[in-house]
Amino acid sequence: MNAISQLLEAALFSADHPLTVDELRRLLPEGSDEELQARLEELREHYEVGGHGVELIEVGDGYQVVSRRHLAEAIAEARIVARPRKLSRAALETLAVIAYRQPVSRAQIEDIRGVSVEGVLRSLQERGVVEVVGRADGLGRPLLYGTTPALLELLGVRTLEELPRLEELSVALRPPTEAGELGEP
Amino acid sequence: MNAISQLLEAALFSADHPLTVDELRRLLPEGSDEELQARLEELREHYEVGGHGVELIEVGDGYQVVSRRHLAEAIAEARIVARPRKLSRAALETLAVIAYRQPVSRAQIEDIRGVSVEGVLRSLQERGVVEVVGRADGLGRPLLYGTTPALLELLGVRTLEELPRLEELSVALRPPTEAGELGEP
Amino acid sequence: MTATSITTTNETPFVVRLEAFSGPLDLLLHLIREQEIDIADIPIARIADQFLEAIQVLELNEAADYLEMAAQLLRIKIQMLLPQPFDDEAWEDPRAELVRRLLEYEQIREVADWLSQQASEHSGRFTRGWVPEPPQLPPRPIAVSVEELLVAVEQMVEAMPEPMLHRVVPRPLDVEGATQRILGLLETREELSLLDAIGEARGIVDVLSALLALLELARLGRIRIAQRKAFGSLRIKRERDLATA
Repeated sequence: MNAISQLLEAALFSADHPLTVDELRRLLPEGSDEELQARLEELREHYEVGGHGVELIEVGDGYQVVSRRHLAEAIAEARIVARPRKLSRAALETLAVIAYRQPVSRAQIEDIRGVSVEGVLRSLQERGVVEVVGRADGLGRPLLYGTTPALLELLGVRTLEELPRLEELSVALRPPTEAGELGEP
Repeated sequence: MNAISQLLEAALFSADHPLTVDELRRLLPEGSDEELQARLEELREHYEVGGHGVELIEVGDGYQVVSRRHLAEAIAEARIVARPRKLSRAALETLAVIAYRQPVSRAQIEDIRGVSVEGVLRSLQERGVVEVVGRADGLGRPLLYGTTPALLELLGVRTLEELPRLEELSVALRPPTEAGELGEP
Repeated sequence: MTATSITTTNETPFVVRLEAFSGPLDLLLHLIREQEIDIADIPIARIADQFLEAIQVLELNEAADYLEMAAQLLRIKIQMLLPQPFDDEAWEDPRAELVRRLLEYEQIREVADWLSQQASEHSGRFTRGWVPEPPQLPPRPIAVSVEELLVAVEQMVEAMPEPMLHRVVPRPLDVEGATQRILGLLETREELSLLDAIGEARGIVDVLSALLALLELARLGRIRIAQRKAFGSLRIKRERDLATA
């Protein structure tokens, strides 16, 4: 491993979040972006070919070293790391509405889900995957909610565009009115 | 790397503390202690020989994979270890009082918030969003606090006047209480 | 909540466990899909009855959302019974809005399944568990937005207490307390700044107590106070650490 890959690896092992290209660039002020990309690729391959227990992945707009999925069970069983708590059905549905409709008010979410979402919205905010992104015009100026980069990290995706496109959903029947359709995430 | 070293690497990577021999043993219930030691040695050597940016070290009575010390400085300088942190509820409320009431003394903030704000105030100062802007007349000449230009930058506004006026907030509909009323920014 | 047995027209009744549903739309969709009903032509009278049957076991506090849906179903049922105008073109199906909501909700349900699957797969990739404390750096940057500030204002005003008188209570120096606190901090941390040593309370009494405690501890050889460069900040370390470092 050359000195730059070494530094990149050390940094990825010292950070509690995916490192963005901006952050990584600060590590090698003299290196070009091409060099950075090449070194990251080298590190990724090294983990791959060497049969390491960790891998380099892209999450959100950053790079992150994570342990390999097939080892999770043994590690969790040895009580070394606990798997994160699963989101409830209500939380997942609320997240889905926000992801496809953001920015969206609480009343709009409740309209689509048919239930009150006050509690679940708060817990999604506490978990950091949803945040207030603004206020609507109009009566009462209700708060508008959107998803955060932490959601990308929760899902292990690079952008919300990796969420299923509505054409791909098995609910093939189209709502009778245009207004009912969900926007793209 | 063989399957056991792989598992050890993943566990050492994801654990939030050095792993003791007892904990590592739980990972390979069928392996002997000799095997465990041999695999740890293999992992240590792998990092060493492969010129990795990380190393396997013994800390207290445990094992840990950490970035190599000589790289730590470059990583610290690149300021990538910690990500921006959200303010706590207490900090936000204190900041809000200061933004709308400045210049304001600690006692005044505490009157409004109903709790001691000493620690919160200090951390807001450390983060550079609040500063001492003067001293009040009167008993003890208490310090007066105000917001800094750095806060405006964080909020993405040019002047405090760009903050929404309190009448625009739904709270403005409430009857003001004597001491509790917030002033305009 | 317990299970309800739902009566269907011609087949065997089936059992519905309400806690398995995330809301009235979920329950409704379940009734429709379970009986393989064409969503474009919902037999509203039958579905409304089954819906009411299913929610009989609901407790009052969780019933509101379900009752609202029940009322809507009954309203549609009545509208369906009204004579249709001769001009068929102009007739608007009273079920249209419900169908639209159901389909929209069904999409959401499918996305929720996908999210659940994806999150579950990714949860097997553990991220780095231990990261070093950033050494001697300015405090972390913070992220704050106008919206957050506004929400804070509102929450605060809601919880605003009655005005209180500010009291000043003179306190004696507490060197012993400060000593214990500083030693306690050094149990868990390698190094302290002067501010750390003084602690949260910053009254003149607290500062004096902390300073006297530091001087006494240094004199006893239990800590070392160092300054890396002129006018730099003071660093406080345990003497034992220095010996082994």
